[in-house]
Parts: sequence; C-alpha cells; structure tokens
Amino acid sequence: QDIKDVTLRQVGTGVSAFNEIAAKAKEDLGITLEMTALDSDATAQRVATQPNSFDIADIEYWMCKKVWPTGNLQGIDTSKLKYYDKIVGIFKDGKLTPESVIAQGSAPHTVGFVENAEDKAFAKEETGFMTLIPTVYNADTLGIRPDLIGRPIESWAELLNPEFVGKASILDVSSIGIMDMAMVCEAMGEITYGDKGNMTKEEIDKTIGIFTEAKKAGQFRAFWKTFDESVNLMASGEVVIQSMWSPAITAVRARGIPCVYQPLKEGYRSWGNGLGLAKHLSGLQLEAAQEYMNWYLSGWVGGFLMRQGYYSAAPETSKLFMSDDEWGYWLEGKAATGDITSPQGQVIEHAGAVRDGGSFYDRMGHVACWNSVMDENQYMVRKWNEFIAA
Amino acid sequence: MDTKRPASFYFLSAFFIVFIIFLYGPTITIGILSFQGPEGGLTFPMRGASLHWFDELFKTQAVGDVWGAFRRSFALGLIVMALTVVFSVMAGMAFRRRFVGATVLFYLIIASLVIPSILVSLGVGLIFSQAGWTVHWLSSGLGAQLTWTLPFGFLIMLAIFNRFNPAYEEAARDQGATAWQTFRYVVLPMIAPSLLGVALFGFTLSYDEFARTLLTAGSRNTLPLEIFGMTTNITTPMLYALGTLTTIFSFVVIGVFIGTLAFAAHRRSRRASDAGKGMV
Amino acid sequence: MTMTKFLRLPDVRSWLLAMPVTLVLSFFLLLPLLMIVVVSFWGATEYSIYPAFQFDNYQFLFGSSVTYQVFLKTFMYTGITWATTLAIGFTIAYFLAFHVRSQTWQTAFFLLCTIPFWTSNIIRMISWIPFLGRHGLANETLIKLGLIKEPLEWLLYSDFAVILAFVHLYTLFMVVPIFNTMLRIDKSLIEAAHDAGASGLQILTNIIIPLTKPGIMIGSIFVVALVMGDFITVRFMSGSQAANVGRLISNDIGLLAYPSAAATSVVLLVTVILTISIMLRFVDIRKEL
Amino acid sequence: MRSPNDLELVAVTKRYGDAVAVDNVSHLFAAGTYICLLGPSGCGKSSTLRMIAGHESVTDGAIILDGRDISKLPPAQRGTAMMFQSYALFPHMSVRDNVSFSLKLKGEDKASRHRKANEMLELVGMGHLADRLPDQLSGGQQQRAALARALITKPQVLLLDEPLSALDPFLRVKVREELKKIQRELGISFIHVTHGQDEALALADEIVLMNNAVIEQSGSARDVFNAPRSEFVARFLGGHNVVSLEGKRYALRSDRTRLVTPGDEGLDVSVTSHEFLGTHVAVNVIGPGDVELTAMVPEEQFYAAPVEPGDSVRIGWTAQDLHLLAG
Amino acid sequence: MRSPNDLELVAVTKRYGDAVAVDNVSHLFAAGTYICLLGPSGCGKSSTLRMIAGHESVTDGAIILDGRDISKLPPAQRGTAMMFQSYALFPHMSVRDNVSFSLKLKGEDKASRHRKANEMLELVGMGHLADRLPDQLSGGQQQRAALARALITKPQVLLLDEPLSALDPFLRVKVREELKKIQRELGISFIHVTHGQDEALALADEIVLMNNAVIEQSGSARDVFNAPRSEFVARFLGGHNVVSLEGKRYALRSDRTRLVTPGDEGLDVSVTSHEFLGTHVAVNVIGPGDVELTAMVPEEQFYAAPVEPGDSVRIGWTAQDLHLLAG
Ligand SMILES: Nc1ncnc2c1ncn2[C@@H]1O[C@H](COP(=O)(O)OP(=O)(O)OP(=O)(O)O)[C@@H](O)[C@H]1O
Ligand SMILES: Nc1ncnc2c1ncn2[C@@H]1O[C@H](COP(=O)(O)OP(=O)(O)OP(=O)(O)O)[C@@H](O)[C@H]1O
Ligand SMILES: [Mg+2]
Ligand SMILES: [Mg+2]
Repeated sequence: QDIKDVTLRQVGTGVSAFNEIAAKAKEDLGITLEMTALDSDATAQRVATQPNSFDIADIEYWMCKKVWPTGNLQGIDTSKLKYYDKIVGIFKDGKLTPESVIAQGSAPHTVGFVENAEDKAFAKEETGFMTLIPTVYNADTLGIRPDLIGRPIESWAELLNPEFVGKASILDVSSIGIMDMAMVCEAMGEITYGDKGNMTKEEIDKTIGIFTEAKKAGQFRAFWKTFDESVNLMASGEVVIQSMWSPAITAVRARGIPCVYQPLKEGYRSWGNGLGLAKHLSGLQLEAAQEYMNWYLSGWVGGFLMRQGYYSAAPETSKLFMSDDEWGYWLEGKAATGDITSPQGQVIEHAGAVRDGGSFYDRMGHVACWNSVMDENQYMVRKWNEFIAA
Repeated sequence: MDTKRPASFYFLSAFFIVFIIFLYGPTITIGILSFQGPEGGLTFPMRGASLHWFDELFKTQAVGDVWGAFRRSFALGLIVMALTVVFSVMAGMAFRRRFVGATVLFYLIIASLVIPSILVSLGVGLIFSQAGWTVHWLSSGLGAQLTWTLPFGFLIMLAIFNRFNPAYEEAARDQGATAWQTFRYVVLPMIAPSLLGVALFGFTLSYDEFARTLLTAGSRNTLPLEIFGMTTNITTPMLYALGTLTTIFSFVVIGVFIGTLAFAAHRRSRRASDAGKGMV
Repeated sequence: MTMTKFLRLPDVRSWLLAMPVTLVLSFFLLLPLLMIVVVSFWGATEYSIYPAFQFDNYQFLFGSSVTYQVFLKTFMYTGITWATTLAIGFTIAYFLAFHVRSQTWQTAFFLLCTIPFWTSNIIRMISWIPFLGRHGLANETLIKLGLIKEPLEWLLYSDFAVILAFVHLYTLFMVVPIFNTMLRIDKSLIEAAHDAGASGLQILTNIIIPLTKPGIMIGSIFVVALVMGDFITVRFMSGSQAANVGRLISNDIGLLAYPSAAATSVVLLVTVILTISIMLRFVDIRKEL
Repeated sequence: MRSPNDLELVAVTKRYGDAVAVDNVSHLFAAGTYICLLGPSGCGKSSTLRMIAGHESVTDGAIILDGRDISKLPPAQRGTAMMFQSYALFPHMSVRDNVSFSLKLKGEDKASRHRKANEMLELVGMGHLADRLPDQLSGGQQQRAALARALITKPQVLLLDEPLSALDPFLRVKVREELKKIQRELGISFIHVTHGQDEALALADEIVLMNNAVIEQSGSARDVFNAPRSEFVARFLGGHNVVSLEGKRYALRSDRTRLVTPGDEGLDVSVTSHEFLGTHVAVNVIGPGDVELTAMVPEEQFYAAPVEPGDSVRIGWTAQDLHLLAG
Repeated sequence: MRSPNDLELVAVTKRYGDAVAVDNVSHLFAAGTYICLLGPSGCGKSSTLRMIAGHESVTDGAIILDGRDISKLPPAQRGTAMMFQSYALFPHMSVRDNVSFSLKLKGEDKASRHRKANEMLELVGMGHLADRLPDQLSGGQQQRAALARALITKPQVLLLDEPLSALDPFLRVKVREELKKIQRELGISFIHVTHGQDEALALADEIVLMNNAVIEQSGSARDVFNAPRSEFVARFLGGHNVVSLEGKRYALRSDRTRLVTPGDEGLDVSVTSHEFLGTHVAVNVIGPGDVELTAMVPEEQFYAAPVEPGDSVRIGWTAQDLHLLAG
C-alpha cells in the first residue's frame, strides 16, 4: 500500500478548489484529489452536517468557529508540518509583525489552535494542534468603477453615499456582509462598536437598520451571492461600487473594463482559508492528507494562488515558484516590469502596473477586521434575513 | 369552415409570434453569446465570434467537473426515467379499478406534484442527516427526484388508461393469455408510444431538476447544480456555451424520441403495403 | 385464506402494483414532510440542531413584520403571475386550438412552444440579465429608437423582472392543459352556437371559456404551486433584493438554521395545500385527463 | 307549384382540396316537405347539408332561400337551423338554457326567453326536464332537447344530420314518428340526412338519393321505391332483386318474387339460406350465372311448404313487376 | 334431447353492488344452435354473456358446459370464445398475428400457427388480407378477422356481443347472413347479443328475450313472434298491436290488422299517420281509450284507397289472429 493509491475528497469554496492544484498534486504526490466547489454557506453546511462526505475541508476561518464544535474535524499535529515555521504570524499569534495591532473579528489565530486532536474548544495560543492549516488569505475592500465614478474614493462610507443610489451593491453572505456593513457604519460615524467582530444585539439592530433604510431608499441595485454575480454587476455597469473579492476585480479588468480594488482609509476586511482534516481520517489516508498539507505549504500552490491575487500562508516558500517580477508585483507592491499573467497564462496586467493597495505588508498590515461569527450570530443571521427580505 | 379568416385571426397570429419571440429570446441570446470571442463577456456587445468557449468547455476546468456532472445527470436521468416508467405503469394499472385507499393515494400523488420542491429537498436532507446516512445523488437524490417525476408519469398513465379499452385485455384473456402475457403482448405494445412520452418526461424533468436535488445530491453535483455552482466561479461565456450544448442535447433527445415514433409508425405502415386497395 | 389466494384478491393486487409509488412517496415525501413538522419545533445551535419542543421558531416567524411582508409578496407574485400566465396561456391555446386549422401545424406550433423548455432553467434565467440590464439589449434598443433617454432601471432587479421570468418559465404550464381541454371541445358545439347566432366573442364567453374551465384550473394549480414554492427565480431576478417565502427558507437552510427553515416551511406547506385544495374543489383532475 | 319558401341549390359544388365532395348539384326542395337525403357513406350528404346550414363554404354555385342567395350569410341569418348528429347540446347549460341560448344572444330578457323555451320544450314533450343538464338525459331526451333548440330560432328549414343514429332501434322507430309529426305541425321543411333506407322511406315526402357526389334519383318515397332508376338505387334501397333478361337489367321487388311450382315461368335456382323476418321469410337463392336473389315469402306460406338450404326451387314473377333499369 | 355439449345456466345471478343485473336466471342453450339474446338496453344481456365468457364473475349460480361447472374457470379454459362489440383486434398485430395469438400462447411454432390462422382466415374469406393491420381494414373486414380469432380456439360456444352494431345498415344485412352460414357449417352454438329484433328474428334458431334482469320468453323465432307471452314481448318484437277486449289483452300482428269497411267486426279509429315501408304502408291509428294501433297495409292496396291523418276508419281482424297475453 502506498499513498499513491489514496483518493482524497476535498470540499471547499471556489476560492481555492482549482483542478490545477489537483493535477499538480497527482503529479507530485500521486494522490488523487476530488475537488467539489460550493459557496461559503454550502461548504459550512457540508462540513457541519455531512462528516463522511469529504476527507479534507477547505474552509474559511470564520466557518471554523461554526463547524469545529461539531467534532467533524480533527486537530492537526503541527509536528507533522514541515513548513510550520514558515507560516506567517497572522495565523499563529495574530500579529503580522511584532508591532501589529490585532484586528477585530474572528481572527484566524483565535480559532486556529486546540489543546489536542479531539478537543472541541479553541485554545488561546499556539499549542501544537491546529484546527486548520492556513492556505490562502487576503485583504478585501470595495471595488469601484473609476471611469463611472470619476473621483477618488477613500472611505467605506461611500458605499451608502446617495450619489450612488441604485448603483451600489453588497454581498449577501451574512458573516462577511455584516463586517462590510460595520466598516461602513463606523466610517460614517453612525456607530462606534465595542468589537465589530462580536457585536451586541443593539449594534446589530442599528447596523442593519441603517442598511435597511438605504435599501428602501433604493441605494442598492442588487445583492450578490456568487463571485460571478459580482463580476457581472460590475462589468455591465449595473453597479459602480460594491464589496468585492480580489480575483473578481481581475476578472473585470481582464475584459478591458477599468476596475479598482480601492484601498480605503479605514483599512481592510480580511479573511483566511485553511485545510481541515475530517475526523474519520486515519492510517494511510491520514498520512496522505498530511503529505498533501505539507505539499500545499511547500510553495507551488502558494505561487499559484498568489497569481490569483491571494496570499500564501507561507510566502517564503512560494518565492521559489514565482519570477522576481511576479514576486515584486504581487507581494512587494512594485511596478511590474513585464506582463503579469494569470495562473492560466492569460495576460492580466502590463508592465508598469502596480497592485491596488501596494505591498503585502501595506495591505495585510491594514486589516481592520476579519470575517466573523459572533456570539449573537443566530440573532444576526435572522436580522440579516430580514434585511434581505425587507 | 374554410371561409375567410376573421380579423381576430390576424391579431392572434401576431400575438402568437410575439409570444414565440418572448419564449425564444433568452435561448437565442444564450446561443449568440456562447459564440463570444475569447475576450468577450457574459453581456453584449460581442467581442468577435469564435468557438473558443465551446473549446474551453472541453478542456479541464479550473473549478468543478462539468463532464462528471453531466455524466451523473445523464445516468441519474436514465435511472429516474426507467423507474418512472415502470412505477407509473404499475400505479396506472392499479388505478384501473377502485381499491381501498385509492383516493388517499391519489391525493398523495397530487400533493407530491404541488408541494414546493425546496420542502422536499429540505425534508429529505433532514431525514438523512438525522438518520446519519450520507446523502448521495443515487439514493436521496434519486428519491427526491422521483417525487417529482412520478406524479407526472402517473397522471399521464391515468390519461392513457382512461382511454384504454378493457376489451383488448378481455380478448387476450379469452385467447388464453395469463395476466402477464396479456400485459406483455397486448397492453405494453399498445401503450408503448405513450410510454416513450413518459420516459422523455421523466428524463428531462430529472435532467433539469435543481431544487429537489439541491440538498439531496451529496458530495457530487448533478449538472444543474454544477451550472449553479459555475455561476459562482466561472465568469465567462463558457456558461452559455454549456447552455447551448444542453439545449442541443435536449434537441437530440427529442429528435431521437420523435424519430423512434416515426420509425415505429413507418414500420407499421410498411407491413401492409397494399393498404387501401379495395375494401368491402 | 392461503397466500396465493390472498395475493389474487383484487385489492391486494392493486396495492402491490401501487406499492412502488406508495413507498417512494411515503419515504421521500410524507416522511420528510413529517420530519419538517417535527424539526420546526427543534432548537438550533450554530452548527447543529437538537430535539426539543419549543415554539421559538414560530414565535420569531410570526413575531417579525418581515414575515408578513414576505408572505404578502409571495401572494403578489403568485397573483400577478397567475393572471398573466392565464391571459397569455389562454390566448395562445385558443389560437392553436381554434385558429390553426391543420393538425400538423397545430402540433408543429405546439412543439415550437415547448422547445425552450428544454434549456436549463437557470441558464435561461441568467440570460435575461444581458437582455434587461441597464446597458442591456432592451434598453439600448429603446434608446436607439429614441423612445427613452435614460435606461429603464426597473427592467432588471425588480419585481417586474421577477414576474417576467416567472411568466417566461411557467406560461407553458398554462398552455398545455388549456390546449388539451380545448382540443376536446366538440367542434359541433361551436357550430351549434354559430347556428344560434353567436358572434365570435359570444362563443368565447358563452361556450369556450366555460368548457375550458377544467384546463384553466389545472394550469392554475401548476402555476400557483410552482410560483409559491420558487426561491431561485426571485433571487436571480430581483438581484437578491426581494424575498418570497421560498427564499426565506433557502436563506435559513443556507445558514444551517434548519428549525427556523422548517417552521417557515410548515407555514408555506399549509398555505400551498390550502390554496390548492380550494382550487381542486373546482375540478375533477381524474376526469379531465 | 314553386313557393317563395322553397330552398334551391343551383349548381352547388364543394371541393376539399382536390377531392370533390359535392359535384355541381342542383335541386329544388319544396317548402313544407320532409326530405330525406339518402346515400352511402362518403357520398356527400353531410357536405351538402352543412353548406346549406352555413357551416361549410360553398366552392361554387348558389343556395337560394326566400328568393335570396344565402350561401354567403352566416348560419344564423339564413333562416335555417341545424340539429347535429351528436346533438351538440352545451354540456354546461341546463336544457332550458340550451334552448333559450339563441334568444339570449338576441338580447331577450330572461323571463321572456324562458317562457318561450318552456313552450318549445312542451312541444317536444320535455317540459318537465327543463332544469336538467344534458348528460342527465337519455339519448332520446337529448335528441328532443336538441330539436327544441333548433326549432326555437323559427327556421324555415330544419337540417338534421343523422338525427336518429345514436338511438337504439326501438327508440329510433318511436322518435322518427315524432319527428314527422312535428314537421307536419310546423309546416316547415325538414332536410334529414341518413343512410338508413327504411328511415328514409318511412319519413320522407321526398327522397333525394345521392351517390358519388351527385344526386342519383329523387322523388317521393313510393316513386323511388317502385321505380328505381338504376341498379345502384334498387340495391341501395333494398327489397329489390336485379335480374338480367335478354341483355336488359330489371329491378324486381323481392316481395313480388315468388316460389312457384316447376313448369311456371321463372328461373330454376337453389336455396342458400332463409331468414325469418316476422311476417315474412326471406328466402335467399342463387341462380344461373351466380346471380343472388331473394324472395319474400309470407311467413305462413313458407312454413306450409318450407324449403331448406340446398333445395332446388323455381322462382317466378309477373311480367308487369319487372322494372327496366337505366344503364 | 339434451346433449353433453349443451350450455346451461343454473340460477345465475349477477349483482353490481346493490344493483341486480341478472336475477336468478336458469336456461338451457342447446348445442349447435344460433341463439339470440334480445332485450332493451340495460336488461342484463351483456352481463349474462360476459359471465358465460368468464369476463365477469358470477355472483351466484352455476354455468354448466360439457358437464362441468365452468363458472370459476378462466376464460380460455371454458370452451367458449368471445367476439367483442368493437372487435378488440390488437392494433399492433397483423390480422394473421391476431388470429394466431392464442396458438402462440400455447407455444405452437410459427409455421404451424400461421398455417392454421390462414386456414381460418380463408374460412371467413379474409385470406388475402392476412398481412394487414386492423386499422387498415373496413368495419366488415375487422368483424370477420375478429370472428376468425375467436373461432381458432375451437370453442364449443361462440359468444358475440352486438357484433353488427358497428356496421352500416347495408353491410349489417350482408354480414348477418355470413354469420349464420358459418355457424351452420361449424355446428357449434353461437350466442349473439343484440337489441335489434329484426336481427334476432332473422338469425336465431332460438330467441331468448330478456327484460329487467330475467328471461321474459324464449323459443324459436317463429314461436316467439307468433305467440308473445306478454305485452312487453309483443311490443318489443314490433309488428304487433296490443288490444284489450272484454278485460283481456291480446296481441294482434299488425299485418293481420286490416282496414275494413264499416259494418264489419272491428274498431272505429282515427288515422294519426302513415309510413311508407316499401312493400307495405304502416297506418297508425288511435282508437277508443287512446289505444294506439298500427295496420300494415300492402302498399298497392293502400294507395288504391289512401287514408290521411285525421280520417276515421275501421280496423278489423280475424278472431284466430288474436293471441291472448299473460298478465
Ligand atoms: N373537412 C374535410 N376535408 C376533406 N375532405 C372531406 C372533409 N369533409 C368531408 N370530406 C370528404 O368529402 C366526401 C363527402 O363527405 P360527407 O361527409 O359529405 O359524406 P357523407 O355522405 O355525409 O358520409 P357519411 O354517411 O359517412 O357521413 C368524403 O369523401 C369525405 O372524405
Ligand atoms: N361494471 C358495472 N358496474 C355497475 N353496474 C353495471 C356494470 N355493468 C353493467 N351494470 C349495470 O347492470 C345492468 C345490466 O347491464 P348490461 O350491460 O348487462 O345490459 P345490456 O343488456 O347489455 O344493455 P345494452 O343493450 O345497453 O348493452 C345495467 O343496469 C347496468 O347499468
Ligand atoms: Mg355525414
Ligand atoms: Mg350490452
């Protein structure tokens, strides 16, 4: 028996469920990966309710808070991780650099560790057992159409600016959307939050109240739930300002339509993904899964994902798999010296282009909050539903 | 009456034409947009014309597994089709006479038709998760879809048997046929053309079913779920290329269906080429 | 009574024949619905649901004004879609049944109507977007024709768009049963009415409409059931901005709030079953097949 | 003796595509007569009737009633009314509403139209069933309701397409008497399509016998029966033998065909079968040249000297009973 | 003269729920006879036939054929075969396949069963049409194919449910002759359900007249016609008047009812209508006590001294023609 015969079923969001990764894993490790891509909610649901339908869960850290207590995942022994050292601090103690302030919300390190493989409660600091091994993450902000807006945008508050009535959008995924809302409300000076990542009922009511009013006033053209929708809304000019994801910006630009991932003075809303091991994995399968995780952090995948506009959890290892120009453009915020291509080889930027928001440290250093699951999550979700239905 | 057409005829014809355009608008839009140039997007204008997106469709996808989903949907469609035909025929036969509980069962079947799909999906999903079973397109998915195709098949069979003269069966029995032989040699061949209709219905209802499969398909997507998933990840006219291909595929299915009927009819008429040559 | 004798009893035979359908429906329809009812009283945590007997879900449901808005909206969609599909469906069926004279053409036109039905619903729905959008075909055309100056915003992501999509998806469900009933109207009845001096319009109102009622009812049942249970059309075409009951449920499901989804489902189920049973009183489906 | 109320077909032709269903037919239907249009299936009877009613367009020719060409008028303005083979009662209306439908269309108020409908229903003996729906009536009752509905428009000509075919033989005989009675009482023309020759003979003041899209012969029932013009007419009406004598063909009524004793004038034939018909026995025989003949023998006479299949007998006739056929 | 091949109904009853369709009927159908089951609609003819055939269960009683009670046997084992009203030819099989179907079920090989089917088809004169599908045949041809299919099972009793009703009147007379011929050739029993009394009279060796779920009268056609037992029988068979004389009711054949000159014995009546029937004219009259009578007057006699509706006439009869009715 050999790990080459093992098949692993990976379920995850579209963010990183790329068949190229599976193909490369087959090539490098011999492991067969079956990837299923779902939207965030469906992924969380699958992991929480169908423990036997997957071997590896590729989920976001905020989901971790929801699904870990189900006991469907097992803690990962960090001693088995070859590249543990290379993982950036964000995923260990929450600090990108020693002087970083820890952002609000479900920051990865707060749900990143457990005392032992079986424990259902999160540990406060590094323990040697990770819940997820971090893979990709990014700092999100608002996407805008500079050509249609024609003036600089600097604040999250612009999302509710009446100037954009009928031309704004927000995403309809409550855990993420509520953070965007909070950024906006805070920027507008309407609400000062104790902790955006863990709002009180009153704060939730107030936040959603402000947005409900805006909705009724016709501020929003639509809400989007899927990547594709956000791209189309932007590309077709239905919307000029909205919450957006990085590769979506790339997709809009690839069509020759100007689109900016606008850095804002209040900072970014961030998210992170990681791979979790299904509880039922053991023996050869477990070995294969660990092998896969090590491979994941070893650089090739990192490079691949960085070209998508994400960041690798172990950026150093990826450097070997990227050209200097790519490294400079994507990570260091330098102007490109040649054409920048997507992982599929499509040219997406030409020489001279600079990444929106600058370098890795500029961007990840300005994270204002993380996507979150709050204590009042159920209440928030109901309110969110009301907001959508209102 | 082949007198002059009344004015209303022209009005209604115009209405019909507008309706057809309305009906076909999206299909045609999809058709055109699927030939977008490689640079083109999901919306007008066209940026060149090419087969690029069809080509893409046949390459390995960045995300997901369209062809796997297609194969699953196709297989599931065939299974649903077969079960729908068999079960509907059986139920149709049962309903040819009154039996205790027939009315209750009848309304249960009607209920199956009108109860919102999402409820079935939710309910089946709940049962499976509470029982600790794994949802799979071949188990829960199949069952959930049958709750949708069976009522259709059943109602069609009722309609067929409403018009089926029992004298044929009596004649067969008179000739010494057992119940099974009666069914096999007399009833089945006579209802066969209609069964093709039931089969076609069963297949397409399953092939295109979204809501009932949503929570019951398990870890592998069927085609509609995959298409839905693609809207999450694929921002290219490939989606339309897929749409165009599914439409074409549907045409092929109907074509085969109509062809089979025509062939059967042709074969029947050929058996007596001297037809009409003089009758008493 | 021996086993073989028992098996020969007519009722037993019928039940054996009806058994597969009964089993499938019991297991995949009745049991799930029962489960929904049960679960609607359960409690939920973030990630799981636990058995309980509490009315929280219903309390929240009936306690929120949004619930009523959403049900109202659902009825509005249902009502408008029903009226529109009925008007269009009846007209089309009438044209096919009474104005197209050759049977070949009748069949051909009818098939023509059914063909778009074969493209995936989701794709058909999405394809309205390039057509209706702010810079879509419709607006561009209207602007080019000089009919409007500013693009019409309400074409897409609006109730209009939702209803348009419904009409597009479901008119066929009206056309088929009405057409089917109309085909079975004895042509000599029309001639008899002519003979009595009835004009085309009088024939329509006095003869055809009353005789088409069963078909209209069956079509209406289809459309009402489909629209009331929909969740995906509303989501796509309203740009997620509007909600009907189905969406409420699917949102809850998406967020793993099963008991809450179940409670809403129970209310929807009751609503649909009540509505349909009222409609069934007006038509004997078995007779009309 | 032409009256203005006569109905006249002038060179009427009906073509369906290439097929000619009615070929250049001209005929005068005298007012106030009971006319039977008789003929084999597909000969054009229904087409003719439907052209008169206005439910089928006239390809060529004119239809004159009351001195005007009605062939382009809508059915209700022609002065004709039609009774349909399957009655075509509106299933969703009560008998009374069915009958008063045309009055309703004319805008008559409810009280008056119901009164008139009731009167008409009394005439056909259906007064007590006015509130029923058509499917709660027996065939004969439906027939009468349909008759009332047709008559209430006060037509000059009532057109009936096989009005008795849905009834059982027992009822058929009863109802045909009533039809005839009502026609006589109203004094209007009835044009009645049938392919039953007994029905036509019993009812018709005038029989119009069609074949192959043309009128083969017309005249009073008695004239046609006693003097069939062609072999077709003789055979179609029944009750006739066709015999060839010296190269000529004659019609010979089978009740005038007798079994005679050898030696008398006649033909030597052999019995093939006999059928008891109540008052008579039909003796079927086969003669020289395989010609099949039937002799109607009064029942008591037959049983006095019965013959059996295979017996050789001689049949005879009186010369004046031979009727020379054309063609 | 009972033979083992006789078919006997012993106190046979058929109930549908509460409704009694056949009520305690006993009857012996002699082997090798042509029997017509005659009666008005709903009297239980079809139910009786279908019980014999085995397509309807017997609620009570026994059916004896060949000395055994066949009432519980499946249709094919009874020694009966049935010909259905609409023929029920399998539309997807050629005529030959239809006819050889029962042989196929018995496992006979193709060559032999086709040979036998061809023979049977020859017998009914359909040899040349064996390859056709049923819907490519005319009504009469279908009828014969169905006959062949029924006969190939070599039944002792052939059951026919209104076999002629789908044919037009012209064909009906032709085909009934053939039926009779075939029955005579085969020497088996035919039980033929009809509600046409002329059909029954013409065909039957024995008429069994049913009414209200029981047998009202049975006997040879001639016996029944000449000696109807009840008013119902007399009226149903037609050709009879029912007259009351001195508190007793008599049947009187209408061809024995004559128009007589005043003074002769008889009744004074008034003419209501007359119908030309070819050889005779039916003169309908109404007499004292609103009794309706019909006199069949030979045609030439009638027209020699025609009477019109409204005329007063006198009808008479010979005393021996009066037939006393029961009840
Ligand atoms: N709508 C039609 N289209 C084409 N041909 C027709 C149509 N109606 C009748 N015909 C043809 O015209 C001829 C005369 O038909 P018609 O109905 O007048 O006959 P008919 O004498 O009434 O026969 P039947 O006794 O069977 O009713 C037939 O050959 C028939 O096939
Ligand atoms: N399957 C059935 N269920 C209930 N009642 C029936 C059924 N079949 C026949 N009957 C009833 O039984 C009685 C006799 O019916 P049957 O068919 O034997 O009459 P019939 O003499 O053949 O009449 P017809 O001449 O109209 O065919 C009728 O009153 C009929 O309504
Ligand atoms: Mg006709
Ligand atoms: Mg019967």
